[in-house]
Amino acid sequence: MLIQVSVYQQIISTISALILFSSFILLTQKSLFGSINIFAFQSFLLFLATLLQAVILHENSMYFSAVITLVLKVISIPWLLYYFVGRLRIHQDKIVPKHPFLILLGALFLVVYCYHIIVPITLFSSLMEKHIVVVALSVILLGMLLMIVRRNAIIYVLGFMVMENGLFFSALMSTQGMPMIVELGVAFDLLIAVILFGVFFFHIRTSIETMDVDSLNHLREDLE
Amino acid sequence: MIFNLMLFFPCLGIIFFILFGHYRMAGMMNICFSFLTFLASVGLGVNTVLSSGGSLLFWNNQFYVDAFSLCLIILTTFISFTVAIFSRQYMLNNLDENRINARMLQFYFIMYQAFTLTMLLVYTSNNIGILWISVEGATLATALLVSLYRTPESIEAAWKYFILCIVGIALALFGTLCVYFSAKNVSINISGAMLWTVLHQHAAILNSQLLMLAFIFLLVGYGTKIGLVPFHFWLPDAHSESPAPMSALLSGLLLNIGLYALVRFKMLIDPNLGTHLIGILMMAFGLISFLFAGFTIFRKRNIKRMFSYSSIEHMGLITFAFGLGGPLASFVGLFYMIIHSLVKSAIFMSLGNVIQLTKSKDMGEIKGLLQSYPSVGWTLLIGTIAIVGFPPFGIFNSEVMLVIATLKQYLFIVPIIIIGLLLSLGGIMYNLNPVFFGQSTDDVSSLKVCLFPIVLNLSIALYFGLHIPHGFMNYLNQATSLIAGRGILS
Amino acid sequence: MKIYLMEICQALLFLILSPLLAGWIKTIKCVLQNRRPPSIFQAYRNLIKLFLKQVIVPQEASWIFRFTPYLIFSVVVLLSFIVPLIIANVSSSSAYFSLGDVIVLVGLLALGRFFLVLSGLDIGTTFGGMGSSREMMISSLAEPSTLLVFFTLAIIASSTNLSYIVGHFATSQFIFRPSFIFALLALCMITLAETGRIPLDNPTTHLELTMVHEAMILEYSGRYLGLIEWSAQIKLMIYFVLISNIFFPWGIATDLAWHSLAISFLLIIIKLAICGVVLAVTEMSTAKLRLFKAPNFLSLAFVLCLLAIFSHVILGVG
Amino acid sequence: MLFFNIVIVGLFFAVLSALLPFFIPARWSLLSKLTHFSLLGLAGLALVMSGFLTLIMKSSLYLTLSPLSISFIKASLHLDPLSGFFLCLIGIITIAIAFYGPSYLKGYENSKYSLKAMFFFTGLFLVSMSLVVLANDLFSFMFSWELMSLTSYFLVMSHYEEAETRKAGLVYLLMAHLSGLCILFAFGILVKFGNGFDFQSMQAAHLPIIWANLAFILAFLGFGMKSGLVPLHVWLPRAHPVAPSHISALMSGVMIKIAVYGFIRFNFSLIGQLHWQWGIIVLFIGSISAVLGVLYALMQHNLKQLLAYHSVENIGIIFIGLGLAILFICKGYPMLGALAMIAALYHSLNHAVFKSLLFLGAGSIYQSTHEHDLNLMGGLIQRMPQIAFFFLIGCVSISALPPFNGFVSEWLTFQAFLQVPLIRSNTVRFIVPIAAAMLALTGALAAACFAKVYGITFLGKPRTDRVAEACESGIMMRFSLGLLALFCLLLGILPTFLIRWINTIPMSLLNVGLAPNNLNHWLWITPIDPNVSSYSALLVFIGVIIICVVSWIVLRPLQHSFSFKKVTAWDCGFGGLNKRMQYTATAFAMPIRRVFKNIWTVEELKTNEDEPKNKIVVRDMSTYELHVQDNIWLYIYEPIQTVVDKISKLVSYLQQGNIRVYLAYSFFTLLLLLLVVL
Repeated sequence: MLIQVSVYQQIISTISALILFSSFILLTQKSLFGSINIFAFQSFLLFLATLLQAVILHENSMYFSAVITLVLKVISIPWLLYYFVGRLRIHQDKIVPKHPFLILLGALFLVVYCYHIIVPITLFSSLMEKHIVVVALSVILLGMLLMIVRRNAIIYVLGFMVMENGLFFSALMSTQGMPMIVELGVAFDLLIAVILFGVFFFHIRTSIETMDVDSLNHLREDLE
Repeated sequence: MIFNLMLFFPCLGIIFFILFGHYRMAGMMNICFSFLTFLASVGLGVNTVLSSGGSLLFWNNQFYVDAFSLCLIILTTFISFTVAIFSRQYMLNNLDENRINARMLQFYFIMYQAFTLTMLLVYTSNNIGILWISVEGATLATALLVSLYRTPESIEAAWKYFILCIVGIALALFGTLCVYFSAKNVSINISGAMLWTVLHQHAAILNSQLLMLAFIFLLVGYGTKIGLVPFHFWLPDAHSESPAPMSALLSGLLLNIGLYALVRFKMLIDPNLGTHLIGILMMAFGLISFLFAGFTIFRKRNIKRMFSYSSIEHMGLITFAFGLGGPLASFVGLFYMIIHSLVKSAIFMSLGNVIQLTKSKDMGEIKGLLQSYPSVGWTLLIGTIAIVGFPPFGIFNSEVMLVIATLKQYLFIVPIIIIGLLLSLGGIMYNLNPVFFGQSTDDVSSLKVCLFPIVLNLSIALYFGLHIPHGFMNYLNQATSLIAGRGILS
Repeated sequence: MKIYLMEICQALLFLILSPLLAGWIKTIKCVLQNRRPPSIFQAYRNLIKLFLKQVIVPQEASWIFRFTPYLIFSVVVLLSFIVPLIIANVSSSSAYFSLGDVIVLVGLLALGRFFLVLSGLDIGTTFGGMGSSREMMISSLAEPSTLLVFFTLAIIASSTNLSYIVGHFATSQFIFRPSFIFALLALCMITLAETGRIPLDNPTTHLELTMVHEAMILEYSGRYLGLIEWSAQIKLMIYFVLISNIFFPWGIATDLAWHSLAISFLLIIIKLAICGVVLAVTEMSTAKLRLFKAPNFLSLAFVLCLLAIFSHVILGVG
Repeated sequence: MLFFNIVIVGLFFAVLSALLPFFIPARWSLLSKLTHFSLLGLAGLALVMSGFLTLIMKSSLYLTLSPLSISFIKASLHLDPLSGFFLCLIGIITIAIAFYGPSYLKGYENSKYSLKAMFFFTGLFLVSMSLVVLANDLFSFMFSWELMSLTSYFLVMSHYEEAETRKAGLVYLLMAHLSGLCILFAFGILVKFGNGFDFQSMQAAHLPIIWANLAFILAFLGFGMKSGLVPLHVWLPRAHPVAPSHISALMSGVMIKIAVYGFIRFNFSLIGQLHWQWGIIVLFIGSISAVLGVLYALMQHNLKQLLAYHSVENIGIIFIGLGLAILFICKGYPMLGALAMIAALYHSLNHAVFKSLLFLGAGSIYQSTHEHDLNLMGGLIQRMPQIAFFFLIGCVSISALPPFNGFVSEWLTFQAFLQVPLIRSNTVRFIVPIAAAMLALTGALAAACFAKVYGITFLGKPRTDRVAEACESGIMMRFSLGLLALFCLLLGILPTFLIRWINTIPMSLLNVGLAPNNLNHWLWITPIDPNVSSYSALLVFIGVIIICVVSWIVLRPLQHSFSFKKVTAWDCGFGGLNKRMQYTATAFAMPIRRVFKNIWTVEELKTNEDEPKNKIVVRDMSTYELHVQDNIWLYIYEPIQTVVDKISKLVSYLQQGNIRVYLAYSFFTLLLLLLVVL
């Protein structure tokens, strides 16, 4: 039993490390398709983790949740994004971040910071639970950081999705998932959100002819 | 039954508009659906009052209605009803001017009903997860309405609104999960761990550290929705670029849901922590927003932007009131919220009229409204008077009570409030002075505009400023005792 | 009742004696200037002459122009009821009601001046306006000082009734008060200012650069001028009486006995004569100030008044 | 309860006067004017009746208005002698305006200004002022107070198309709101300690000294701002002149007195224990206001602006009285405190009467000449003799000259001053003489100012053609002015009765009044003791008349021919005096301007100065302009404006339109919160 748990722990640890790692890669990824692929990979890791949980806990709803993750995040959303990029004809765009080293350093700091925040909370029984929550929180914040440092609108979907992945991961690991209805609702919202993103891409494309969000700065106060 | 009806009418509306939304009579139908929803919500209110405990549960405990949420439900349905009346004429004018086409109109009505539905779900949901989903849903429903006109500015505004809000709300989900986690950890079964009713029963034994962590995320998340500084940046953009009825809904209703969620969580977490930390956080953010908006209002040229800053300011003050806690302050917060919604939606509707008539949002160009369009000008002027806190409108009463409530606990904050109120008055009147009283231009548009809903909203604000009926007062009292633990009437 | 009768007598004395006082001052000045003086009764003759002359009124004049001389005259006559000339504060058991007190005195003087200024503006000539404007500047600086002088005295005597104040100083034991010196000096300066004397104004000049009082009454003639001149003389006498009776109250009657009244009368004549001499000498020995130096002069008076009141408050003598 | 019913009827009339004109078709504008003003007059009459009855019956009544309860607090009203007195004051002026209004607004039907809006706000203004006086709890008070500010704002904005008016309105609204908030703060402190919103529980509160100080300062700020004390007066000379004259009369005559009422109510009835330092503060600010008010007034040549500055002066005098009252009460001389308070109240009434008279007179002048600028008027006494007469009475009264009413109150104030040496405190003994000197200076300067006003406006030759064609106002307007002038006289020569009635106010507030045996002489005012001071205004008045008549009769037979010859004035041989040779208002005030030159920021603009001296100067080529600026505006208010503008600019820089920056704000706020809170 002890060994079994420890294997489970090892796998989970590995998955969480990989999820964190994929977020890091995303921060400095240069091509759009590459970024989408990395996101799909991260979602796939999430799917694996969910599946593992489901197997361990024998929970039917967890299987369901795993399927949702697979369908939505590993298949549909990357596919949709591919579709958008293709339709918008922006796959050639280079999206090089300005100071990749600084960004990575900041991201690293962020993880340390999350650790610092989570560690004093006494509720988490095991050290591993703590670590996983740290990873989840880091992934959420890294998603946000991704949006802050990158200028391409497509990356915003990825940033948002990475945040969602982090949220799912934390829900999965700390509370064995959310109630079914909530899970469904959240998934539905996500789908709608991605579709809306798509609509916005086309609108932005037609109105400013670029996907650079920094060009969307006409509504400002300092000029008046 | 009546509860189901209340949720059923917007659903029916959505389906109806998907099928027939592109006809001209859709506006009329929109009014009908909103009115039916309003009637149903009133019926629900009566039901709840008549029920023994003052609260009702529906659908296997997934939905829950008490005095607090009921106030906001009726407010929501009422304002969506009055704004629906306004939208009809406004949208038809838009259609006639070829700013939008019939498909966009259809989309507008679908999303209007969807928005109403999500709002109602926010208030009725007993499940913090559903609450989150509905808040997100409300954002999604309105995001594309903001850019209905498809101008570059409106698209930019909608984009910012969309991104900032969904990111914010994603953070709120983490907070929600933390609460859920702490609840599950004290072995509440999985179906109950997200229910308000159950959470409240176990409030005392939840983990405080985790709750505090949760609240920070909730504050940032839902605070974005409220428009607290520094999460507010979407708000002026979205308000200024969206169609007028949309602005009215955003300012009058959408901002409330974030606050509602936050207050609900405060009610849960406060007794657990035993300190006033959450209240102080809310107060701090409220005050910062209040002052920030006060200073910003001065240098505005866009009339809708200016009033959207006024929304930030008032929401800040309401947040402050709830943060202050105690019966009086909580009562004020609730009352203030209601009146602010009424008045602010009226103002945005009148702004819609003004902008349609003068074809400009720039206060340098709109001049002498009282002479060129007396009725439109006076409704806007009265609304402005109400919003800056002059009697006999309800906001005055709220502000007076708020000052008193603040004085009892934090004297040093009162000067800040005074400065802020003065700044907002000065800013708004400084900018609007020429708009109302200046030299009007000669060409007067003969466009038909709708004044009835504005007058209706303002008269209710006026009525509450003069007198609060006994029944309503009892009701507010009940809600206050839910929020603050103690009613205001002894 | 008798006391009120005495007040009427006093008022009559003011009316009768004031031209004489003016004549006396003129005589002294002439003597000092080595000129042959006119008769000491010349002032009476002037008045009679003016009263008999036909009046010439400018076309633009309104009723204010014609009403002002009567008003000014009645104001000073009324004041002569208030100012104790030969009798002060008869200590009887019943309370003594005065028509008014020092504040009323200042107020009534201001009333007269107000109308005089208006009549200066009435015709719409430059001289009139000039005189009025200057008069207002001088008086608005002199009036507060006047009030303050009286306040000092009133505080010392704890009454504002002139008669009571004079009676208080006359009957109480003499105490040398520093505040008195300041007050006396200030009152003398104010007298110069208020009665239009050198160094602030010159009653004999008609030079436009220096005129104040004369500029205002330039358009007056006949009985109007007569009334105004007479009022000015009474006003001068009132100030003299105030100075002499408040600061040198010796000998003033405090009862209605004939002999004390007679002594009082004699003494006041002497005091007035001395005052006249002092005034004449002052006028002889100083030059007229430039108009915009006048505020300095008046602010000195004001400072003196404040000193007076402070020295009383600080030193608390009496 | 009867008195209360009369008040309610009065308020009802006022509400009707606001609403009824809306139901009258636009073409019957005369009817709507008559309806409005007659109802207003009835309302005023009812207010006077109830107020007067309350005053003489010394009654105190309470009324709870449960149907009008604002939220959970029952609105309640009270009617005691203090309220009664101020109701009287409101009523008297309202009656005068009711007579004045219909013909004053003759020119308004065809203008673009909405008369109905003006009527509406006038009616509500009256109601709100009365309610302030009647209010017995925090909510009613604040409610009516703010309503008063709001309605008067709209009245100020009556001529809204002028940029000047709009600026004035804005400044007014802002400062009125600030004053309201300060008052709210002050009342809030009382509520905090009194545990109740009504005045009775506030009275019962025991405030620690520091709180009491705070409450006092705030109340003083609030009420002082509304009443126009320096340096909070800047709204007043802007707002009052731009309103129609009858509104200016209401605002300057009545509204700022309502602030005085508030101050009296707050300090003498609610706050409890007074402190003598407060008295010093009030006295100091009051004196400064009085002197600066009159000095600023002297420099104005817009008639209504000048009058507005005089309101600052008179409010200063009123507050001097109140400051003395506080001093005396704290130092253990409540009777003298009562005297000072009576002086202040008396001056309030006086100021209401003569200031309304003057404003209405200014309105009459404006109606027939369309001028506000003194330098363009002249010679109006020939053209509008009755108005000129009444205006003269107003000028004499406001200059505090006997035997009119302004003098009585100033006399009473001086009497109070002269009792100060009784107080054994060196600070007091130092400050008070200076204050007395300032009051004396104020009186003298006021006389100078009104000599200027009257002399330049009514006397001399007309300076413009429009003024030359002026004609007398309508009979109702003259009647209204005459009524107020009569009041000026009556209050001046029969002060004893009024003092006896006012005496009930300190009796009810402080339980002390003037000694009853000093009130019994109807001919003499002897506030303390006949030996200390006495003044018989009636005798002075009669005396002046008798001597005038006697001298006139006596001098008459001396004349060879009594008729006088009318000739043109001597022009020194330069060939014709003309209107341009007259002294102007600016020239008249010039000596005083030089004397006090540091008080103002004076800007003189002369053109053609370097024209060769020997050349004949073409008449219209050289110009002279003079701008006199209020230093307080320059040195206090403009810096505030700049600072707010700067902060506002800084705040705007936060919002530069870049969404990534916005996200970063949220992000770092979140991190910061996590760091700080956890």
